[in-house]
Order: sequence, then structure tokens, then C-alpha cells
Amino acid sequence: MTYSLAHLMGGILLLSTFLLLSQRRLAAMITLYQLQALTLAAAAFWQGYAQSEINLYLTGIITLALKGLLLPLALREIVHRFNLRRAVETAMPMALAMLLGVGLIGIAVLVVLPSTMSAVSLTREDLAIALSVVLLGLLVMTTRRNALAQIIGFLSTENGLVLAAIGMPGMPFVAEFSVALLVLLAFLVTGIFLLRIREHFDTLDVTGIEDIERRGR
Amino acid sequence: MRRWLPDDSGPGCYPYPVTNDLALMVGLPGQGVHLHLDALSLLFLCILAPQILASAVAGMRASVTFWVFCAGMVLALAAGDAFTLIFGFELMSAASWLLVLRGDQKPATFYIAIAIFSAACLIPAVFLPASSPVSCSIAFILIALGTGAKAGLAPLHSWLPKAHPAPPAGVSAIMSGGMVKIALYVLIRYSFIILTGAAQPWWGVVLIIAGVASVVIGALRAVLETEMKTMLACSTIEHVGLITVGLGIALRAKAMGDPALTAVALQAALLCAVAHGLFKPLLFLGAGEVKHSTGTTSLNWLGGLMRGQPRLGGLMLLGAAGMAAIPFGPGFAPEFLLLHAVIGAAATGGILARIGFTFVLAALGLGAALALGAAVRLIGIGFLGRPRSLHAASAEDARPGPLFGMGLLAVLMLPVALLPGQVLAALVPVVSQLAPQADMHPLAYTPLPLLLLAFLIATATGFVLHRFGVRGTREVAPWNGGFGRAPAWLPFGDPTTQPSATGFAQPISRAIAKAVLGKNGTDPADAWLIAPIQRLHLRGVRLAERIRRATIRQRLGVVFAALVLFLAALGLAEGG
Amino acid sequence: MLTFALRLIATLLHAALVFALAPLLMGAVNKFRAWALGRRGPPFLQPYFNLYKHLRKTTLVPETATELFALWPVTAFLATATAALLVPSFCTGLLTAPASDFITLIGLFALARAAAMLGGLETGFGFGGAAAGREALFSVFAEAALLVVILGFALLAHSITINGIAVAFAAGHIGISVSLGFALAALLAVALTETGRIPTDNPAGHLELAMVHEALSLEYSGRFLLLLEYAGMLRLLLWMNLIGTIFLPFGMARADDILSWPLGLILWPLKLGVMAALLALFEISTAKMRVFRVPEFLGAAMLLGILAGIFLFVASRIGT
Amino acid sequence: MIYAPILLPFLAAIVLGLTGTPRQGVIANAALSGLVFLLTLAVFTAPGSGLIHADALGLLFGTLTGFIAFTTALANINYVRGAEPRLTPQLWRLYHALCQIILGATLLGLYADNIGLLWAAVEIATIAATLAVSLPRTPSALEAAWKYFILGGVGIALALFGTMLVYLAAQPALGPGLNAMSFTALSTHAPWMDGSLLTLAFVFILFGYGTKAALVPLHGWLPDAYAEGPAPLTTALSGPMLNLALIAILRFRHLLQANHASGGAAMAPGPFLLVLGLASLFLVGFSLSRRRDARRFFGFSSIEHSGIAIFAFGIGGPAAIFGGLLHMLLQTLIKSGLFIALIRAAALRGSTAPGNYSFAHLRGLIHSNKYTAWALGGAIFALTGLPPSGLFASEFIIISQTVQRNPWVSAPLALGLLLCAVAILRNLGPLIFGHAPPHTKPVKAAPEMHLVTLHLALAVILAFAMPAPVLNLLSSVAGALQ
Repeated sequence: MTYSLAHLMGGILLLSTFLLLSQRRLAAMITLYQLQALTLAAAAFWQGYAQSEINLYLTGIITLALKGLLLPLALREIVHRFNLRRAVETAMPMALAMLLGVGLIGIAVLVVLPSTMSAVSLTREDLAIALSVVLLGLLVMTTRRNALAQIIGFLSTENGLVLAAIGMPGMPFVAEFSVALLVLLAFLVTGIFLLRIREHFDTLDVTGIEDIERRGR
Repeated sequence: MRRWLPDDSGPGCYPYPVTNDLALMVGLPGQGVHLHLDALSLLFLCILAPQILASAVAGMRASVTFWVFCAGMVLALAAGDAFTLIFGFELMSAASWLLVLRGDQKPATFYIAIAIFSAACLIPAVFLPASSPVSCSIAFILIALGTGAKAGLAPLHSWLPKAHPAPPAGVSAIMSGGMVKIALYVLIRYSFIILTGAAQPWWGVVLIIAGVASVVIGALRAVLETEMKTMLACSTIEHVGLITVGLGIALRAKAMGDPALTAVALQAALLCAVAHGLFKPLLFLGAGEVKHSTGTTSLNWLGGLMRGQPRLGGLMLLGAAGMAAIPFGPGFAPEFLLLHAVIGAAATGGILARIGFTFVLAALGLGAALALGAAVRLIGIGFLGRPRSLHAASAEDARPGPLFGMGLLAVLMLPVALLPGQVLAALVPVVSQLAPQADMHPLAYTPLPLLLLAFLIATATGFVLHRFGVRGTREVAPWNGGFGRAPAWLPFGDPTTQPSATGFAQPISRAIAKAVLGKNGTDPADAWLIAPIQRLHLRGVRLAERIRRATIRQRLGVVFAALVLFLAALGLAEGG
Repeated sequence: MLTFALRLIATLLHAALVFALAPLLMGAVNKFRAWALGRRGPPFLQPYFNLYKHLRKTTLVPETATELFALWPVTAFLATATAALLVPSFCTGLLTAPASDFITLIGLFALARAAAMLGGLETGFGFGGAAAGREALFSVFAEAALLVVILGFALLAHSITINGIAVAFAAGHIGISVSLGFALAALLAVALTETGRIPTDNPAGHLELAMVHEALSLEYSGRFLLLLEYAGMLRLLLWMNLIGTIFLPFGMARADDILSWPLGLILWPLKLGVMAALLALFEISTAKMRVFRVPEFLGAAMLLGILAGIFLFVASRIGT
Repeated sequence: MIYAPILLPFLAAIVLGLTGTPRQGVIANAALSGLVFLLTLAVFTAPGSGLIHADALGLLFGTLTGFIAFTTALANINYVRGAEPRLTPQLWRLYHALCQIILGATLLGLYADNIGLLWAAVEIATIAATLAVSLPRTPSALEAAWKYFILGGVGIALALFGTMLVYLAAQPALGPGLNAMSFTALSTHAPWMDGSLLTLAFVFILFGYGTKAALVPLHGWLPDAYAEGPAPLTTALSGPMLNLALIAILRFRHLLQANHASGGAAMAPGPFLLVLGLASLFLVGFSLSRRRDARRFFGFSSIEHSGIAIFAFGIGGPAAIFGGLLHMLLQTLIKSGLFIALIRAAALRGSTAPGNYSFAHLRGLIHSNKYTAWALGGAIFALTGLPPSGLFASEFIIISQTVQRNPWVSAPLALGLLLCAVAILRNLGPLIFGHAPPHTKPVKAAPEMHLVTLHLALAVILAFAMPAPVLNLLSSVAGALQ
């Protein structure tokens, strides 16, 4: 029962990441991300209940508050303010991206297969799911040109990390604290960046930066 | 001698028990420095010492880099372990690179690339395990590549004519006369002493082929080059080739168990090293003085220097005699021995080897005659005839320092030139060290009786001329094929009516150079080896630039792709 | 002791004959050539008259020459003369025999050639320089060809001294072979070049542009010219001696056997005469080559020499 | 005792970040760095225990970090004087605070015995460095910082995933709890860990910390970050940060190797490391030839040296590890000395702002100031590993070990070293001895040139006359981490 429920949540997470990969529009991506974060929070609560670990509840609360609510709000604000409602152009055909996504999941499974996983509440499948989410998040980052979309990919990668972390038995609090710190700081810095980039490039599109790069030196 | 070919306890096996031994305080951490002198290293130290002295006297003594350069060479010779050897070797390269760089920036990069290349060959070669014949052969090939590159052995020679003329003459002198010897010393040290047990006849063949190619290309380019120092550098390639041919024959003969031939070939190589170590620095110092007094070393702008610089000219004549390997000069005895060695080698081995040695002999003859042409051209165009420029006309005799250095070398040349048998006797310990079973015979070339003969003839002829002939001479305007006198404002005649260095070499250039050298006289090594490598490098650079210009997303993509690749490899390795 | 005395006498005799007869040989060649062309020709002794004439003339030194002007003819002469003493004439086993290494000989040739070339460059005028460049080119092939040729001799005779080769060939164990024929052809080509005969050079030519050997001595006169011309005569004799010793070794005397001397002394001038006649015939039947044909000519000689060596190896006369 | 050198910079950062003029800040920064240096020396007497305790490796590199921070801070004084108008006082405060934070984070990472703490230290250092790069507020600086942030962020995420996997892999041996994250416990129990999970973890660790160590193909951020940030902070001080990442990889590599050697399911770490090391060497070798900006150029050279160290770790065995660590020590000394000299050289030519470091701008340095030219030339030369540079010793050890353990890869190694050295030396001639730009006047040398000389001399002494205590320390580390 414990495992199957954890499983289910992992599955939802993976599915939403996969959908993220296939989304063209920023608004939809943010919604999917929100869904992901909420699922993650639920998974954290469930694991906390199963392992009776107070730390995991805390993680769940942080995830729910910051990732599930605050971050999507902020993202939507950016979309609204910079008028980014138009469709996101991708650097790669969707079909190809999806195909790659499937391949990545295959690799994740293949890699996790030989590990023994004895005496661990995290199953092989869970680890494979977490790994898949991490890899898919990275894939989203590399297939999008838009900075915001890349950030969302990055955030989804972090969700994968947290998913893996909450499954680890007795993982000291250090890790979760770090993840929270990372999300906070990362977004802080990102926010600063986004503002700066807006200052200088009048757009959130990273292609502006790439142009400078192309001039070479 | 410690760890010339380190076993698995090489510089490995840390942690070492650290003692208070002073030797362990400096050098490779935990290993220290080991020095060792034997007959071979002493011989090369003896070759090196007069050059250093002469160059120091000639004006290099104030340069710190120069002394570092010399220290590197001495350290390489005195090294008792591989680290010290290569440290000294590379210190020598690095210091000379700085000196080349200060002289001329263009060839410096090529020069240091070759120097690092030789280190990149030597270090692995030194540490290859001596267990199997294959690894010994690979070690030998690497040693030959590494030292050959540093010594200017074909096909890795094309840096030498560019780099050697660049620094001040005193440094060029030691680079040509000493530094290439250090490389050959390492070659001898490894092929004759350290790898001796595994030596195979074909090792010698490799050296012979490289040496013969060097002789032909070096001598040919020496005839064609118009810059005096470049020409001397080309001649260095030729002499390195001669030494290497001798070493190759000795190595082959030693592996085939032919004691007499081994001895002759080794004597030829070592004596050639000794002789070249004397006359080539002399010539370079002289070229430096020519540069100092006229502002150029281009033969096409010189001429008639013998008038203004009789002492310099006389010393240069002696050096050129050595370079040309004519009898009574220091270069003849080694050439004599070498030709004997080739003829002796042609009497051994299979038919292909014999035919090969016939060609080697022809090539050496070619090289000798070309070297003669180069020496004649150096003296005849540069020091005889009429001045081709005002600078050449107004040149004053060389400064005392360089003249003293050259004189020192010239005096040391005398025993090599006139008493080669005695010099060879002094080399006996070295030859026995390199080939303990070597069977040495006295030298068949004896300059002193020949000189006596010539003296008798000269006396008789002088008597006849003095007794029956008209005495005295009268100075007249030159006949010059009947052309009229040059106008008064051309005190030395019209310079353009005089054959130039290029003109002297034109017949050879037309008849031979086209077959051996590429278009426009480019070195075959440049055309067939260096240029393709440069093209390959350029391709690599362009690829790297394309990678560098990647956008953030592309960079991320590369990272991601690499990660996936590693994971996939991991999955396949573990799952499959 | 007696042997030494005999050898000393033989050597002195050899020296006297060589130095005395060299101009005569030159005169003979010129005479034979004139005869072959149907002319009367100069007297046999004409070269002696020429030399005497030079002896009595004042030596002129061009203004543009350096102090070393005198050095070159003297060196060229001494090197040639020393070489001439090393090559046996009528008998083997001279006192100079141990020093008569073929490579020493080649070295002496090179020394003489270098001195002549420097003499040509000395005054800095066009013809001398041009000739020196050509001489340098010729010598490249000549020296290589000569080395390859002597390789064959050395392997056959197990000796590199000319004396040793002469002894071995005179002993008659060698026989006649294809390789010796090739070697002879190659050696002749080198000899013609070295002595400055047609087809590579014309000793009787008067066009400075086409000269090689003669152009080198254009600025010399008086006793310097004497030395240079005498050296040329010695060189011709030397080469004929060399070819005679190697290819016509029959009847050569041995220095320590006085009874064999008369035959040697009779046969030697005969051999020289025959060779002089053949040279004259050859010279009138060929034309002088263009300068840049000469490398091909000598290159062919070199290849012949190499072929001689290869046939020698194939014949496996000296092991495999 | 062990906490002092870590906490002091963090506390100092708060103070420096809030108050003070730039001039006060720079003096305080130098004084504090000197104090930290002394504290890193003091740590030798009391390496501590528990969560933060320094082993021999940490002690050695901690001292090095302290030393570099100190000398950089000293050289900084002159730099800030010249560069003062370019930033606002607030930004200068931030600058000095970041100096201290980077120092503290690096020391924390070196002294931490906990893999989580190590990760946190690297993260702090990365964020601080990202901020530092963005300080000049120019578009290209922001671009470089953005690049750094994205690539560094991904790297940190991967490293965290790897860290968690190591923890998971340690479960069979150590069970849940803090103990499964301690390096001490992990390395003693490595043989009983889950080998295949450990291998998977190592791949992520390698990519995570490899990004921080700027191994090709994870190097994308480094050249721009070096070139665009405020010079002393992003260049001289970054050497220790690269070391931190390399040491992290070395420590994890040891776990994998120990598991593999004792028959566990882990794969040998060698091939992974060798591939990345060689890729670094070759890409740098080719990239260097077209660089026109000196700081970017030497940024690439840092990538090369990371590659060499990783290669040495990939070869394995005590001697190669020894060589790799020695290489890191020496390279850090030389490189930070080089950057001090380079900043001085740019100052001689007018300005230390980014963009004034092109080779064309700096060329013919000997006409401006001899001492600076020779010091800079010496440092550049020392980078190539030709004697008398100390790197000759370390490269000699590495190549010799390669030949003995894995002969075939010694060929590409030698070729890569050749390429890089030639590309570096190609620029040295014009830079030092070339024709100076018009209107160049001789200028007096700055006192910090003595620091460069000190750095170079230390590098030579450390390589060729290594004091016995250091030798023992390094040997024991190399033996323990083989």
C-alpha cells in the first residue's frame, strides 16, 4: 500500500514532466510545473507519514508553499509583465523531443537495473522515476530557447532531486535544507538576472545574449 | 647508474621513507638527484667545454640565460637518473628557446614545439618496461624520435635552419656544436648502453636511413642557402646525419656481432662528433663577427672580407676546411672512417642490405661533395673576390674576444686534424664502454706522412721555381676575360659582374635541388610533414572555435549529451 | 733492410718517372689527337716548352686578389702531386703504399678541386665564379660515382688501398666479370670529368663561357699558371696510372723483387701510350656536352657503378 | 579551532558587506585574509573531529587556499585603488564580502568530512562567484554570469543527485543516518557499498563537480567568467575553487576505486576520468591558438590543468595521485601569481577593467616595466611545465605513471600537453618582447610583483626541493586515496 501510493505519485510526477516537454506555451508549462510541485508535496507528506519522519513533513510544507504556490505565482507575474503569452518556440521538433524523452527514460531504467536496493524503502522503480524526471528536466532546458522555459526545466529537475531525496531513508536534514536553499537562492539570483537582462536586452529571450556571444573574441 | 629504465618502482611507490640524505632534498620529490660520470659523458663534456669557453670569451658571459642553457646541457650529461637527464635536456631546450626568442620570434614557436615533442617522446620511452622486445623496440623508436627531433635528424630537421641562426652567434655556436650533441648523447646512451640487451639490427637501419636523408638534405640545402648562419645550420644537419649513419652502422654491426665494423663505425661517429664540436662553433662565432662588422650575414652582400679581416678569414678558412672534410682538416678522419665503415658494412648481411649500403655510399659521396661546395662557397663568395657592398668593403677585423674564442677552437682542431690516430686512442675507453667486444684497428689515414710527402714535393718545386724561374710578382688590373676597367667611382669594380652566392649554387640548384627539394626549394620535410600537420592543427582549431562559439543552450546540450552518453555507456557496460 | 732499400729506390724511381713523364703524356695525347685528325700536331715535347715559358714569365697578381691568391695554385698542385705519388706506376709495394687508401686519394682530389675552385673565385670575376659553380656540380656526381665504383673493387680485393687492389688484381684471381665492365665504364666517365677532357670539358677550347677547368685559372700567370698546368698533367697521368693499375695489372713489377722491374718498366709506358691513343681517339669521336648534360652523364656513371656493385652481390662471389 | 578559519570569513563578510569605504574594505579584507591564513596554519595542530574535520589533504589545500587568499588580498589593495571609480561603494562592499564568502566556502568544502556539507560549500561558492562575475554590470559580464549560473546550477543539481546516490549506495554498509555521509566512514566501508549504485552516483558526481572544475565538455562558463568578472576575485581566487571541485572528485573516485578493487560491483573510475581529462587537454590545446584576450586565454589554461589533474586521478595509483595533487598545488600557486602579474600589466597600460587584457593591448611589456614583464613571462612559462618550472616534476610523474600503468593513453596525453604548451608559448614572445603600442613609457614596478616572485619561487621549491613534512603529508594522502 505504502509503496504503491508512493509509486503512483512518482508516476504522476514523471507524467507531468513528460507533458512539460511537449508543451509549447509558457502558461501551460507553469501550470504543469505547479501540478508537479503539488504532487511532490503530497509525496513528501506520504513518505513522512510512512517513515514517521518530521523532516519530511517539513519538506512537504516547504515544497507546497514555495514551489506549489509562490513560484508559479511569480512566474505568471513575469509572463504577465513581460507580455510573454505567445507560444514558445522550441529549438527542436516536438516529436523528436518526445522521442528523446522516451529514450531518456529507457536509459534511466537501464542504468538503475543492476543496483540491488536491499533494505531501502525507495524501490528501483522510484529511483528510475526520479532519475527520469531529472533527465527530462534537463532535456526541457536544452530544447527551449526561452529563458523562462529553461528555468522551468531547471525547476523540474530539482523536483526530481527532491523526489529522490524524500525516498531516501533517514537522509539527514542537511540535504533537504540545501534543496530549499537552492530553490530560494536560485530563484533569487534568477530574478535578479531576469531583471537585469530585461534592462539590457528588453526581452527575456536568451537569444539576445547568444548574439553577443556569436561575435566571438 | 640508477634507474635509467625504471622498473615498476620508478617514481611510483610513494610513500618513500624519507631520509636526511641531501640527494633527496632536491630533485623529483622523494627521489632526489643522482649524478654519474662515465667515459661517454666525459667525452661529451670534453666536446662541450671548449665551445662554452669560446662562446663565453666571445661575449656571451654576461647572459644569465646562456649560463642556464649551458647548465642544462652539463646536467643532462652528468645525469645519473632519467629525471635528471630529461630535466637537464629540457632546461637546455627552454633556455635556448628564450635565446632564440630574443633573437627572432618567428622560429621560436616551432623550435619549442620540437623541444617539447622530444620531451614527449623521451619521457614515455624512458619509462617503458624493458620486459619484452616489442616494448624495447617502441622505446628505441621513441628515443630516436625524441633525440632525432632535437638533433635535427631528417625528417624532423626543418626547424634547425630556422632556429639556429636566430640567437646571438655565441649561442648559435653552442646550439649547433653542443646541443645537437647532447641529443645524440642521449641516443647513444640509450641505444648502446641501456637498451643494449634488446638491440636488433633494424634499429641500426632506422638510424642509417634517417642519417643518410639528413646528409643529403642538409648538404644540399647548405649549398643553396645564402644566409651564412642558415647555411651553417644546414651543414649541421649534414654532420648530424653523418654521426647518425656511423651510429646506425655500429648499432647494426653490434647486434649482428661484427666487432671490427662496430669499432670503425663507432670511431667514425665519435670522432665526427668531436670534430664537428670544434669547427662548427668556430664558424658560427665567425659568422657572428661578420654580422657584427658588416651588419649582414647574407653571402650575396659580402665578399672580399679576407682583405679587411685577414685573421677572421684565416680562422674561417680552417673551419671551412673542417666542414668540407678535406684531408689535413679535422673533418676528414671521421669521413674516412665512416666511408670505410659503409664499405665494410656492404660486405655483411643479405643482398638487399648490401645494395642498400651501395646507395648509402653514393649518398655519402654526394653529401661530401656538396659539403665541399658549400665550404668553397662560404669562403670563396664571402671572403674572397670583391666586396659586394660598402659594409663589406669597410669591414674591420673582428673583436679580440671572438677571435680569441675562435683561436682556441682552432688550436684544439689541430690534434684532431693532424693526429687523428692519437685522438682515437683517447676514445678507446668510450668505444669499449659502448661495445665491449669492439675490435679496434689503427687508423689507415695518417696525415703526418702525407704532409711530409707534400713538404718534400713543395721543397723540390720551390727549389726549381726559385732557381730557374723569374722571381717576384707584379700587381696589375685583373684580366677579367678582357673586360675593361670599372669606372673610378667603383673602386672594387661593378659588384653585379661578380658571381653571387645564388649564382654559384645555380648549377646545383638546377640539376639536383629540383629532384630532392620541393617547389621553390622548400624542404621536403616542410612540404610532406610539417605542412600536413599544420593543416590538421588548423582543422582542430576551427573545430574548437565552433565549439567555443556555442550558445548557452548548445553548451547545456553538450553537457546533457555527454551525461546521457556516460549513462548509456554505464548501462550497457553493466546491463550488457 | 734490403727490401726497404729496394722499395725506397722503387719509390724514388716512381716519383722521378711520374714527375718527369707527366708533360710527355700530355704531349702524346695532343700529338695522337692531331694525328687522328690528319694533322701534324705539336711536338711531343711541347708541354715542356710551355712549362718553361711560364717559368720565365713574370707572375702577375690582379689588384682585386687577396693575400691568399698564391695559396690556391700551390695547394692544388701539392694535393695532386701527393696523390700522384700514392698511385703505383710500374710496380706495386711502394713506400707510399700504406697511405694509398682510395678514400685518402678521393680526399686529395677534393682538396685539389677545392683549391682550384677557390682560385677561380679569388679575383671575383664572372668566368671563374661560373666555372667554380659548375665544377662543384660535376664533383657531386663524380665523387659519388667514384665511391660506388671503389666499393666493388674493395669488396673484390678485400682492400681499399690502391696498392692492395693492384696486388689482388695482378694476382689474377679475379677474372673478368660483368661488374668489372660496368665499373670500368663508370671509372672512365669519372676520369674524363676529373681530368677535364671531352665530353665534359674541352682542354683545347677557347670559349670562356664553355670552360670549366681552364676558366678557373684565367687570372693566373707565370709560376702559378705553371703549377696549375703541371697539376693538370699530373692528374692525367695519375688517372691513367689508376686505370692501368686496376684494369691492366698484368706485368706490374713488385718493388721488393728487382728482377721484375724491367718488365714493369717496359710495359708501363706501353700501357700509357695505348691509353693516350685511346683517349685521343675517343676525344675526336665525341662532341662536348652542354653543361647540364654532364650531371646526366655522371649520374649514368653512378648508376653503372651501383649496377656493378649489384652484379657483384648477385654473383655472390663474396658470400650472401 | 577548525571552525575559526571557516566562520571568520563568513562573519567578516557580513561586516564588510554592510559598512566601510572601498579603501577601508580592502585593508580589512587583506588583514582578515592574513588572519585566515594564519588560522589555516594553526589548524594543523587541531584538525578537529566530527562533521568538520580536516584530513591531510584538507589541511594542505586549506593552507594553500589561505595563502592564495592572502596574497590576492594584498595585491587587491593596489587594484582597488586604481579601479575605485568603476563601481559604487555598495558594490565594493559586496565585492569584499564576496571575497570573504568565497574564501570561507572553499575552506568549508576542504575541511568538511560530510558529503552534504561539501556540496553545500560548493553551492555557496558558486553562487558567490556568480554574483562576483556580474559585479561590473556590463552586458558581457552579465552574460558571463548568466552562463555561469545556468551551467553551474545544473552542475550543482547533478552533484546533489550524485551525493544522494552515494548515500543510498552506502545504505547496505552503513545504514541510515549521518554516518553514511561521512567521508571517513564511507572510505572505510567502501568495499561493502552497493557498487553499481556507486558507479551511477560517480557519474553524477563527476558531472556535478566536473562542471565546477571546468572539465570539457562542462567548461563552458569558465573562460567568460574569468574574463568578465572583477579581476582578482574571479581569477586569482578561483584557483582554490577549482581545487575544491577536483578534490571532491578525487575523494569520490577513491570510494569507487576501493569498491572496485575489493571485488565490488563498481566499475573502475579510470576510463571516465581519462576521457574527460583528455577531452580537456585537446579542446584547450586547440582553443588557445585563437584567443586574443589574456584572461580568457588563461582561463582555458586552467581548464587544461584541471584536465591534467583529472587525468592523473584517472591513471590511479599512489604516485599518479601524488603527481596530480602536486600539479594542483603548483598550478594554483603559479596561476594566481600569473593573474596578479597580469592585472598589474593591464594597470601599466592604463586600466584594469575587463576588456583591457587583450594581447594586442599588452604586447611588448618589457618596454613598460622589466620586472613585471619578467615576472609575467616567468609565470606564463611556468604554466607549460618546461623546466625550471615546478610543473615539470608533476607532469614528469604523471607521464611516467601513465606509461607504467596504461601505456597507450600516454600518447594522447603527451600530444595534448604538447599542443597546450606550444599554444601558450606562442603568445609569450610578442607579449613580453614584442613591439609595444605607440606612446608606451617605462613605468615603475608595483610592490605586488614580489608576491608573484614569491609564488613562482614557492612553486619551484615545492617541486624540486620539497620539504620533508610536505612530502610525507602528500605521500600519505596519495597512499590513502589511491
